Order: sequence, then structure tokens, then C-alpha cells
Amino acid sequence: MDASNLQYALDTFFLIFSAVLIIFMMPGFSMLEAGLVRTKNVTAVLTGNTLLYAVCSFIYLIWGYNLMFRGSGFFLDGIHVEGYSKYAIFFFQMAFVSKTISIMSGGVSERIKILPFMTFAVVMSGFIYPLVGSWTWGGGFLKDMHDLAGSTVIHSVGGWALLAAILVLGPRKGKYTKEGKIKPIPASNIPLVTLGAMLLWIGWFGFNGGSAFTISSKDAADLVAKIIVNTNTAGLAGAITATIIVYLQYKKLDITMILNGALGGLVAITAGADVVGLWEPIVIGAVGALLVVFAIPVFDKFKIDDPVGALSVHLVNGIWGTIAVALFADFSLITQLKGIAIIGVFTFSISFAIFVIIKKVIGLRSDEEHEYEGLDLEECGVESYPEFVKSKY
Amino acid sequence: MDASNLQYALDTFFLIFSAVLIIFMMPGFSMLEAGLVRTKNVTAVLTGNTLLYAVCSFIYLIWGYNLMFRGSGFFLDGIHVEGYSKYAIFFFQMAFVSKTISIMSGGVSERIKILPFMTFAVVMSGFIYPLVGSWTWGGGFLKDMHDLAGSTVIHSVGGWALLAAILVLGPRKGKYTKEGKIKPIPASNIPLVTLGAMLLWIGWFGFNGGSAFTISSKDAADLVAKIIVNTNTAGLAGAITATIIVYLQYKKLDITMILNGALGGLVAITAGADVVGLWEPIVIGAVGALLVVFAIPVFDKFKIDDPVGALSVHLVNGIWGTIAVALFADFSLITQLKGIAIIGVFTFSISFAIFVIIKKVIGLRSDEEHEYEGLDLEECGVESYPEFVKSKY
Amino acid sequence: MDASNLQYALDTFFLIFSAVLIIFMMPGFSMLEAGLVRTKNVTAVLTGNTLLYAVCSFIYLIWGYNLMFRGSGFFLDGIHVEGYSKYAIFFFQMAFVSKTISIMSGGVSERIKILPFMTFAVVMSGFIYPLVGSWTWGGGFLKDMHDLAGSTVIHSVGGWALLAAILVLGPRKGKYTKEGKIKPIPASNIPLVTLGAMLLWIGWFGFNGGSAFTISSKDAADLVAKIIVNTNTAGLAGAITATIIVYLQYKKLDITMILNGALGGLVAITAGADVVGLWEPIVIGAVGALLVVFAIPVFDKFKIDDPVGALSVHLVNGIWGTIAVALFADFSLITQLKGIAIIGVFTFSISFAIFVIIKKVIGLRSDEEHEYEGLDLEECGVESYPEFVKSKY
Amino acid sequence: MKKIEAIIKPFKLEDVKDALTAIEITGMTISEVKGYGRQQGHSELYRGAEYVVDFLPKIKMEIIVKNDDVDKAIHAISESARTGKIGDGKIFVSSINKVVRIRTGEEDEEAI
Amino acid sequence: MKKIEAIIKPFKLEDVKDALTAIEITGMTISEVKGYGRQQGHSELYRGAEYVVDFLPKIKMEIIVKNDDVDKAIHAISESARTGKIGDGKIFVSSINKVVRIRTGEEDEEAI
Amino acid sequence: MKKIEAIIKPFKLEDVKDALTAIEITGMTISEVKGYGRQQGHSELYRGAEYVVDFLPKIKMEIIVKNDDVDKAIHAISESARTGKIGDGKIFVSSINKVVRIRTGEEDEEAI
Ligand SMILES: Nc1ncnc2c1ncn2[C@@H]1O[C@H](COP(=O)(O)OP(=O)(O)O)[C@@H](O)[C@H]1O
Ligand SMILES: Nc1ncnc2c1ncn2[C@@H]1O[C@H](COP(=O)(O)OP(=O)(O)O)[C@@H](O)[C@H]1O
Ligand SMILES: Nc1ncnc2c1ncn2[C@@H]1O[C@H](COP(=O)(O)OP(=O)(O)O)[C@@H](O)[C@H]1O
Repeated sequence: MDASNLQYALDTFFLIFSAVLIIFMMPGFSMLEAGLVRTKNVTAVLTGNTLLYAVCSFIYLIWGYNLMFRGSGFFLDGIHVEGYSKYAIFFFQMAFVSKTISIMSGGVSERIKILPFMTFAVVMSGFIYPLVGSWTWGGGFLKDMHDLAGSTVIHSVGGWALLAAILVLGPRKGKYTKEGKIKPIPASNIPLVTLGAMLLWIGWFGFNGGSAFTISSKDAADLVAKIIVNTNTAGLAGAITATIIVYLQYKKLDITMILNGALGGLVAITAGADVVGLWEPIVIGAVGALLVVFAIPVFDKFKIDDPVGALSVHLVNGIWGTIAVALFADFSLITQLKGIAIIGVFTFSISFAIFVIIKKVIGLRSDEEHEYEGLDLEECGVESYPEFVKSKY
Repeated sequence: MDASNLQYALDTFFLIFSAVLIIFMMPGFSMLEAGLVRTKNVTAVLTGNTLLYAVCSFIYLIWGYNLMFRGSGFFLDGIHVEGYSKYAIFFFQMAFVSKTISIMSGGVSERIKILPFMTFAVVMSGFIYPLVGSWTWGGGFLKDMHDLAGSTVIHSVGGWALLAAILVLGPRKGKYTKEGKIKPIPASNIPLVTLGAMLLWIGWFGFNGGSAFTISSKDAADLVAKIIVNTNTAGLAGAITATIIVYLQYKKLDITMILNGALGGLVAITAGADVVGLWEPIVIGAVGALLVVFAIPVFDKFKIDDPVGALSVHLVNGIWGTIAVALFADFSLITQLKGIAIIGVFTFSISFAIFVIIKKVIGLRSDEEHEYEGLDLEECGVESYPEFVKSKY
Repeated sequence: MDASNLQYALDTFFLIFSAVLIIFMMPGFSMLEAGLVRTKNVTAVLTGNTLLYAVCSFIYLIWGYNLMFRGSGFFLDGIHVEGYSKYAIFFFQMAFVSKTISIMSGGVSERIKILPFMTFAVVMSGFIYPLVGSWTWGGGFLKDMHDLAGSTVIHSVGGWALLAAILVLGPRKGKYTKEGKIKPIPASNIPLVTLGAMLLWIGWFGFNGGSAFTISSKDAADLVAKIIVNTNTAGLAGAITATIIVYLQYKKLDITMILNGALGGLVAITAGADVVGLWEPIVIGAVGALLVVFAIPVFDKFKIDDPVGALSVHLVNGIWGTIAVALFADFSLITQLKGIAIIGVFTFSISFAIFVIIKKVIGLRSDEEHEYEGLDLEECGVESYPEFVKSKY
Repeated sequence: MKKIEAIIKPFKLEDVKDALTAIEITGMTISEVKGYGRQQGHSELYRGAEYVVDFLPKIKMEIIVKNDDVDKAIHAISESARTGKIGDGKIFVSSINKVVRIRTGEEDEEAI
Repeated sequence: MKKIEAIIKPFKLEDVKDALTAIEITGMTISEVKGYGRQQGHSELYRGAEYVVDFLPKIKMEIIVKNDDVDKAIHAISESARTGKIGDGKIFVSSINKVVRIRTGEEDEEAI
Repeated sequence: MKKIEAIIKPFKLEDVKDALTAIEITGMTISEVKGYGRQQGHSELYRGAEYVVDFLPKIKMEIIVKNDDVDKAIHAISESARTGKIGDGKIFVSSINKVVRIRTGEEDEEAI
């Protein structure tokens, strides 16, 4: 038994471990979003989250992965990797793909129909994401953009597609009054929100840590551990910064903002956790939280109704994180910006087109009455908490 | 430091990792079942789940493991393993044992008394399961049946015992009307159901992946990674298949069915995830979901009242998964069927007998009034959500 | 590639794995406490849990870790470790630090203001805990006390500080009637309590297992695996013992007591899981549960109002676990007691002083009206379950 | 017109509803209430301490009926809600001056 | 003094409240109720079996008003709560003998 | 017979119940309601935006009493529910024509 064999085993194990952590983001996103929407839309959001994991991973297994990493045909055919099992690296990459849609599912919630949304998920996991991935991580023409685990490739891609979706969908009924005022629609279940955000945070250790791909040497092990510490640090800084700003504004500790601040910090560090030192993540995460706090009202001003704040967390910070790589480490700002712009324009425009087509052909949005009654009954026929007496509608 | 030492360490670590994932199925089953029963029985179900982990693992530590793997005496005495720590392999095997009862606990819920059920748990973890395990994984007369992680040894065993339990217990009051109609009793908390199912899904990676026991060579690492990919694929196929069927029938996306479909797929792949290629799990999982969807009404037709659908998920698919090994890989159908039959007859009849005895001697079922009021008050004295105003009884 | 390099990688991976398990205790404590308090205080408890992770980890990164392990300056400066990545060991140690405050946050809940509590968290993670840690694990004058993963260093430290906090704070309004009777205030959400306790249980495998620091040799692997088995065993014994006692007293299975019994067992085994055999943890855990069951009414008798039972679980069992090391393994009882006493006196008195100062300077406790209305509105402005109709106040 | 308010045991709701629809009373409004009366509350546990919950869950039905229907409605409710055990509940009758159906604007007996 | 009880569709609550405050009726008490009437319940699914939920969520408003205000209050409620679809709800009026404001001890019209 | 409806602050429930049992009124039915009145609602936050919740949680007690007991019941409730701060609530009294105890069939004063 030689050492390279053991390295292979160790790295395979490490990828599996990382992928499993990422998959904890499935319940993570599910609980976060189930907690943030009103009780009448909880089942629909959960169904969407379950299905998007199933659909995206399935498409990716059949052809998406091959498209992204230049295999031939289907089912990992023609994929050759070295140093670890190809099944493990596939599993790891597969764990990423549904995140692009998970990011969106909260933002389009409370009004989108599930099946049309799943249609988009097929396009995303079967074409958009594999293409963007092949340009960057797959060694294509954007390979010089540094994006460790996908501030741009995952988070902005999901964010741009979400922006397109929201523009096509329009805001929830009642979110903006006739007089143009914004009516907050509060989260229905704060423990679920917190649980979800914490599971996401934990999943991020696999997301970013695993993106080093190998842990089996001294240097690699140091790098992985540093990435994870930095990831965590940006989350801490995001939470603390959001706390401070929100407290200064309202003298209250709005937990939905604090958690969004943490998530914003985590998104921001995702591009460069490997190339910065120990203190830079504090700045990156803190700016990330600032951006979240200030972006949320801006989107609302433009009547871009994002029930969970996903645009601010994922799109804005995906961009910021990718830029931050150039500011805090030795990478070309031009290259980073070029990547951001090309991927942004591509993803936004193609997503917009597809959502318009879906809307025309099969319809995208629930009708007004069902929106009032909640999507749970119309889309799923299953109430989320049938026995509890509710007081909001 | 030689390589075999490192392999030992790596495999021990791998077993611990896998066991920990399996133990996530403890909250997984707990949340799934707590979400599926009515609020008045939630505490009882959670108490049952907590206790069965405690009781089964405890018995298994004291003598069950020794019985199964031919040790001498108690507490791992006389157990010799090579290649990894005996504590780790014990911990891994221990993580399995309570699953046989977890499978049952949802199916008998809302009417069984906890302590009599725990009495059965002692018998299951102290005798039935170790015996079945010794015949198969312990190298006994059924060792030629291929059952990677227990489609038969775990899931069918739990399923057969559950069938016996339900026959002895009878249906919940009000489930079947005097006119013979079936009255659905909806789940009380869909987020918990979803969280639970997702945790089970994640736990399954440890369940099946860890059943390769070793990851410390190139081949072993490939095998583990492939098992995990295949496990996941069957779950995906199960979820998607259930979605399609349910949608065709009702034009609604019934999440309780979709999740059961996924779980059915996961049970079905458990026997053969190691011996099939990448696409077979799609078929195995899809058939698994089909079986779930069609078995549920069949059981109801025979007034076999299974509040969570455990028979369809675990028993039916445990059988199907074990057969599938012979259909999709080079194993004898006869051997597989023989294993299924012997274990089925043994487990069902002995469980039936024990439940009858328990019923006679200490009583098994809560009385009618307490069933109306819910088991939480009678069995636990603790309401699950005392502050929420409820509207179902 | 030589073996020491691989060992380095493997141990780094193992520390990361363990740390991630420990971080699952963040949602663990959050859900446990969110389930145990009344719905009107749930958001406040969740905000506190989120912030204390952020604040404690942040302080520890900046200077706490350096103080504890004799680095120079800030941010891991001057820290040298061998055999694994310094980032990994930092991450592992960082995962511990917020536990000392998590332990407290349930006990002070329903009446403490969040920001003053966070002020204490800064002192705890920046001074008290690093000092105590440097005396013991950092090789200081108490290094001969055997305390594997912190029965004393973590659990008692948190417990003593909690006792100080409760004495300064006083009981919740309405907990003790004018006539001196105790009025139980029941848990609001039992599924969350159960989920939280189970996540804590799982996190404990990382807590104790990871405290072996290395898994990369045969002996080390055996030790880690044994520690984890023993940890689990004490939890099992705790749950079963609590079940029996509570059943004998009330003929009911009070799950809040059963889970507290399990946690008590887990705390008790934390000091000595590495130095005892396979059956001793049964005794240690069983005694732990006994202590929990009997300590809870004692604290209540002295009007020490601890909403979640944290004193009984963490303080009492932290002490018991540290003593048990001397009873069941070859360590000096005197040394153990000396450690318990010095750390107890130090932590309690300094914490008491700090809480008195905080109370004087910025106030510690919510005013009576806000306590009635719940801290969620006053402290966070966010209701935990705004749509559910509630019936307790 | 009269308003009949009946406080009943929750698990009797279906039976009472069926009894009322059988006599062609098909409009009613129910709510979840808590009752305090001769029926003693049950005791619950919390971390090893017992306490009594004295308000018990009940259903309140409100049914507006024509004067002629009052007696048979009372009869139907009493018969179907009775278990004979303490806590079966009460029926209260009061007068209603005016009824309006919002959808159509119909009034009084027409609106019931 | 009269008590007006209005059973309305939940999503109309804001509109009705606004209509009432517009005519300077600023005291009211609401509760969550379930209604049974001509409006059919919806069907739900559970693990592949359909069933009907026949009690629908409604809001009950209780407003005590001076005799003079009854008609305009009824008018305001009817107009603002109407969707024209079945299930819009009903308004019931009854007499109140006495009103007390707990805080001040004021009685009757002064206490409304 | 009279029906006394009292809208009170939730945390006063225990006190009011004790005051009523002290004068031997031992039957009552309560429900969770939301009140709108002079007492202003509180503001809440959601992701950095403030909004006002104007319906406040209250408890409604319904107590059917004999005519003779009305005054002392009102007195007991007022005294025990008063905090002196705005939002203390109101008491409404109306007439009841008939009472039936379901369990026994007893009627009117016997049934209270
Ligand atoms: N005087 C009363 N006013 C209002 N509600 C009452 C009154 N007396 C009883 N109730 C209601 O009726 C329910 C049943 O009454 P209880 O005295 O327990 O049993 P029973 O009617 O069989 O003697 C109580 O829970 C309460 O909701
Ligand atoms: N006789 C009645 N007594 C009490 N409540 C009634 C009565 N009839 C109707 N309601 C209430 O009014 C609501 C609407 O009535 P429904 O018959 O569905 O529609 P509509 O009033 O438009 O004909 C019902 O859901 C119920 O709450
Ligand atoms: N006209 C009314 N009709 C019905 N309920 C009322 C009326 N006025 C007040 N209430 C109820 O009484 C509660 C207290 O009234 P409010 O005006 O806030 O305080 P106060 O009675 O101390 O002046 C309100 O929340 C509401 O539930």
C-alpha cells in the first residue's frame, strides 16, 4: 500500500465529507425559507426545495456534469480525474448545483408556481450553470478569474437569475400599497429561520473547504483549515456588523437582519477564502453585511419584492466577494470584473428570456385568489400547520 | 509509522464519520414522525424515539453486538476485528440497531403505550435483530444473500415487526368510519416532516457508504464514493417519480408523498448500491417510489393503519431492494428470495407472538379516552405546543 | 510523500471534522433553548445564541486563543503546533469557547437583556475562559487535573458563571408565588427541545472525540473510538436513568427530564471518557442523571430560577464528572478537587463581580412590563411565531 | 331570531354538526375556547414538577336560528353532545335583533 | 347600546377596519373563528388521499356601538366586506344592557 | 340571567379568575381575541423595516350569571383587571333567555 493510494483515499473521503456538509444546506435553505414565508406558503416552499434538489441533481448526473467538465455523453462518461475518486468529485460538484436554485427559491416564493419554476431549474442545472462552470472552473475562457467556491459562479448566478425571475413575476399582492408604501410581511417562524441559517453556515465549511479539493499534504491541509477559519470569520464579522447597524438604527436586535448579515459575509468570503490572511475576512464580511443592510431597502424602493432578502445576500455579495479578491489579494481587478460582467449579463439575459417564455407558455404565477389563500392549498393541497389557529392571512 | 497503521486510522475515522451520519437519523426519524402525527401525540412520539435510541443502543452494547458477531460474554468481549478499531465498528453497528425500531415507531404511533413498546425494543435489539444479523452479516447460513446495508436486515425486519405490531394494535380510532371509509388524518407540522426526511437522506450516506467498512485504498474509496452517489440517485429518482404520479392523479404536489417516495427509493437501493452501475439506481428508486404510492392505499384497504407510511417505505421497499440486487447485478434470485422469506417469516411470527404476549400481560394500547385526548398527556404529562391554540382534536 | 505528512493531513481533517460536529451544538443549544422558553421569549433566546457564537468566536480569534495557549499578540501570532495545522486546532478550540456562554444563555433567559449579556460574553471569551484554559489545557499550574474535554473547564465554568448571573438577576416574575410556591413554566415547543438535545448529543462526539487531538495511529484511533463510544454510553445511561426515576415518581415519561438526564450523563463523562473502560460510563452517566433529577428541585427551593435546568446539567455534572475521573481511573482525587475548587471560586467570584458591575452601569434585566410582554418585542422587535394564536402569556 | 351558543367537548364537534345538518340547520360559526367549570383540569409535568392546567379546551358553536327552530336545535345539540360525563358543556340562548347577509344585503329571516 | 357581530372573510379585515375608523368607530374586538355555511370547504391531500375541510377560517368582529351608530356601522361593514362571492359572511345585531370601562369605571355610552 | 363579557389584558387572567371564584362564580369560558381601541399597538421590525401591529392580544371572558350576581361579578372583574393604564378593557352585559346544561338537561338558573 503506497502513500499515493492513501492520499487518494484520504482526498476521496475529504470530498465526501465536504459534499455531505454542503447537502446539509438542503435542510438549511428549506428551513430558512419555510421560516421566512407566511404559514400559508410554507408547504409550497418546502416542496419547491425538495424538488429542486431532486431535479437539479438528477439533470446534473445525467448530463450537466459532463457538460461542465467536458466529459463525453452522459453519466460521468469520459470524465477522468486524478488524485481522488471521480464519483466523489462528482458528488461534491453535484452538491453545488442545486444551490443556484435554492438561492432563488426564497426570492420567488409566495407567488410562483412550483412546476414552472422546476422547468427553469432544469435549464439552470442542465445548461446555464454548467456553461458558466465550464468557462470558469472547467478551464474555459474565464479560468483566470479567481473564485474559490463560487461567489460569482454559484451565488451571483443564482442571484442574477433570481433578479430576472422577480422582474418577470412582479411583487406579492399587498407588499406595496397603492400609495407606494412598503408593507413588511414578517417571517412566520423564527426558530426555523435560525436553524436554517445555522445549517447553511455549517454547510459553508464544506462548500469553501472542499473547494480546495485535496487535504492530503501538509500544505493542502493548512490551506483547507485556513479556508474554513476564514469562512467562519467572515460570517462572524457579518453577524456582528449587522447587529451594530440595526441596533444603531432601531435600538432593537432584528434577528432576521443579523442572520442575513452573517450569510452576506459568508457569500462574500466564498471567492477568496483561500488567498487572504486571517484579518481580511473581517473586512470582507463586515462590508458584506453593510451591503445586505443597505441593499434590502434599495431593492424594495424599486419594488423588487424579495421575500427572504436573497438578492442582497447572494447577488450583491457574490459581486462584492469576487471584487474583494482583487482588493485583498494579488489578482487582477479587471479579470475579476470581466468575469462578473460576462457571467452577469449572460445569466440575467438568458434567465429573463426563459422566464418570459415560461410565463407565456405555461404560466408562472399563481392567480390572485390562490395567492391570498396561500400556495399551499392550490399547489400542494397540504397545509403546513393544519391544527394551529392562525391570525394572519 | 507504516501505511497499515495509517489505513487503520483512516478506516476507523471513516467508520466514526459514517456512524455519526447514521446517528443524524435519530433526529431525522424524530422530526419526521413528530411532524406526521397530530399535535396531541407529538411528545409521545418524541419520547418514544429518544428512548428507543437509548434502550436499543444500550442492550446492543451489553450483549446484542456480541450475540450478532459471535463474541463471548458482554461488552465487546471476545470481539476481534482487523483493519480498524473494534470500538469504531461497534459504534457503527450500534448506530444501526435502533433504526429497526425507529422504522416502527411512526407506524404504531398515536395509540401505542411507550413502555410496552420499549419492552419490544429490548427483544428486538437483544435477540431478533442480532439473530438475523448473525445469520447474514455475522457470517451465518444466509451469508450469501447480498444485502449491503440492510434492505432486508434492517428495513424489512423493522417492517415485518411493524406489521405484526399494527395487526395486534388495530387502527387508530376514527381512521376508518363505520361505513368503512378511510378518513385521512393529516400531518401536523410539514416543516418538521421535511427536516426529518432530509436528515434521514443525509444519514443514509453513512448508512450505505459506511457499510463498505473501509475506504483506505483506491478501490475501496471508489466503491464508497460510488455507493454514496448511487444512494443519492435512488433518492432523487424516488422523489421525482412520486411527484409525477401524484401530480398526474391530483394535479397537486403532495409533499408527504414526495418525501415518502424519496425514502422508498433510498430503502430500495440499500441492498445493492455497491453492485450496480450509475443508472440502475434510477430504476430501482423509481420502482421504489411507485411501490410506495400504490402500497399506501392497499394497506389502508385492509385497515392496516400506518400513520406515517412506514410499511410502504420500509417493508415493501426492503423486499423490493433485496430482489433488485438479483435483477440488476449478478446474484442469485433464489438466494435473495430465500433470505427475504426466512427472515420475514421469522421476524413476523416472533414479533407477532411477542406483541400478543405484551398485550396480554401489561397491555399495549392506550385506552379510548386517552387516545382522544392524545397520548402526550397520559403517557408523558407534557404537551408538545402548550401555548398554541389548536383547532383539531 | 511521507507518512508524517499524511498523518498531519489526517489529523488536520480529524480536527476539522470534530470542530464541525461541535458547531452543530450551535443550532443544538439554540433549538433546545428556543423550545424550552415561552413563545414570547423565543426570538430573544435565538438572537442571544446567534450573537454569542459570533462574539465569543470573534474575541477568541483576535486574542483569546493567544492568551490561552501563550501566543504573542493577536490572530494566532506566535502559536506553534506540531502534527496538525494550527488553523485546524484553532478552529477546534474556537468551537469550544462559545459553549461556555451557550450553557448560560438558557439559564438567564426570559429576563436578561441581550446586550449586557453579550458584554459578559466578551469578558468570558476574552479573559475568564482563556485564563482557566491556560491554567489547565494550556499547561499551567492545574495541568495535572485530568479533564479530557472540559467537564470543569467548559461546563463548570459556564455553570459557575451562570449561578452568579442568576443570583444577580433574580427569578422570573411569577416563577415563585408570594406564598413561596413554585409555579412550573412549561416548555413551549417540545420538538425543538428534542431536536436541540439530539444535536447536542451528536456534537458531543466531536467535543470529546476531538479532544484526543490525533487519530493518526492505531492507538490514537482506538482511543478516539473508545472515547466516542463511552460518551454515547453515558448519554444512554443518563436517559434511561432519568426515565426510570421520573416514571417511578409520576408514572409519566417527562421528556424534558429524560433529555436533561441524557445531557447530564454527557457532561459527566466529558472529563474522563478517555481513561475509563466500557462499563464505567454507565455508572457515571446514571449518577449524572440522578444528580440532574434531584438538583433541579433543590435549586428551585433556593429560588434559583434556571428556566432550562442548565445548572443541574452543566454545573453539578461538570463537578461530578471531574470527580468521577478520580473514582474510576487512576488519578488523584485531591488534584481533581483542587482544580474544581480553584476554578469554581475564581469563575464564580469574578463573574459575580462583573454581573454586579454590568447591572449597575448599563442594567442587566428587562423591566417588569417588558418581561410580561416577552423580551422578543422589546429586545428584538420580532415575534417568534406571529401568525399562531397563543393562549399563554 | 335567536342566537344559540353551545360550549361542547371538542371531539363531539363532528357529531353535533351532523345532528344540526340533519335538521337542516346548515349555518354555524365555531371557535376554540377554554372552559372553566366543575370539570377539573388535568395535571401536567415539567421537568419533574407537576402543575394543574385548569382551563380545558372546548368548542363554542354560535348558531343563529329562526325562533321556530330554537327548540329542535337545542334538542339536537344536547343529544349529540352528551357523553354523560362532567364537562359536557352548556347551551345559552339570547335574542338577535337583526341579521344581514353581507353578500346580498338580505335581512333577518331571509339572511339566516 | 347594540352589539354588532360580523363574520367576515379574513383578508377583508383591514378594509373593514378602515371603513369603521373612517366613520369614527374606533373600538372593536376580533377573533379567529371557523365558519360553516353555503360556501363549500376546499379539499386537501394527505399521502395520496383527498379529504374535505368544511370549516373555513373567518374573522368575527364584535363592535359595541351606540344605538344611533348601528345603521351606519352595518353599512360600512357590508360595503367593505363584500366580494360578491359566496361566503362573504353575516352581520348579527343584539342588545347590550350595560357597558363598563375597566380603567375608569365609566359606564354605558361614556364607556364605548 | 345575564351574560357578562369582559375584555381584559391577558396577564390579568389569573387574578380575575381568582376574584370570581372568591365570590363563588365558578363557571366561565374564555377565548383569545385581538383588540383595537385607544391603546396603541406596538411596532415590530422585519429585516430592517418597522411596522405597526395594531390589534393587541386580549382575553375575552364570558360568564353567565344569575341576575342577582351581575353587580358583584362586574365589581370583582373591574377591581381585579384594572391596572389603570390604557387598554385595561371593557365589560359588556346582555340578557340570556335560556340556559341548558347538556349533561343533565337542567335548565336556566339550575344550569348555571
Ligand atoms: N356560568 C358559566 N358561564 C360561562 N361558561 C360556563 C359557565 N358554566 C360552565 N361554562 C362552560 O361550560 C363548560 C362545562 O362546564 P362544567 O361545569 O365543567 O361541566 P357540566 O356542564 O357538565 O357541569 C365549562 O368548561 C365552561 O366552558
Ligand atoms: N345561521 C348561522 N349562524 C351562525 N353563523 C352563520 C350562520 N350562517 C352563516 N354563518 C357564518 O357566515 C359564514 C358565511 O356564510 P355562507 O353561507 O358560507 O355564505 P353567504 O353568507 O355568502 O351565503 C359562514 O362561514 C358562517 O361562519
Ligand atoms: N366599542 C368596542 N367594541 C368592542 N370592543 C371594544 C370596544 N372598545 C374597546 N373594546 C375592546 O377593549 C379593549 C380596550 O380598549 P382601549 O380603548 O384600548 O382601552 P380603554 O378601555 O382602557 O380605554 C380594546 O382592545 C378592545 O378589545
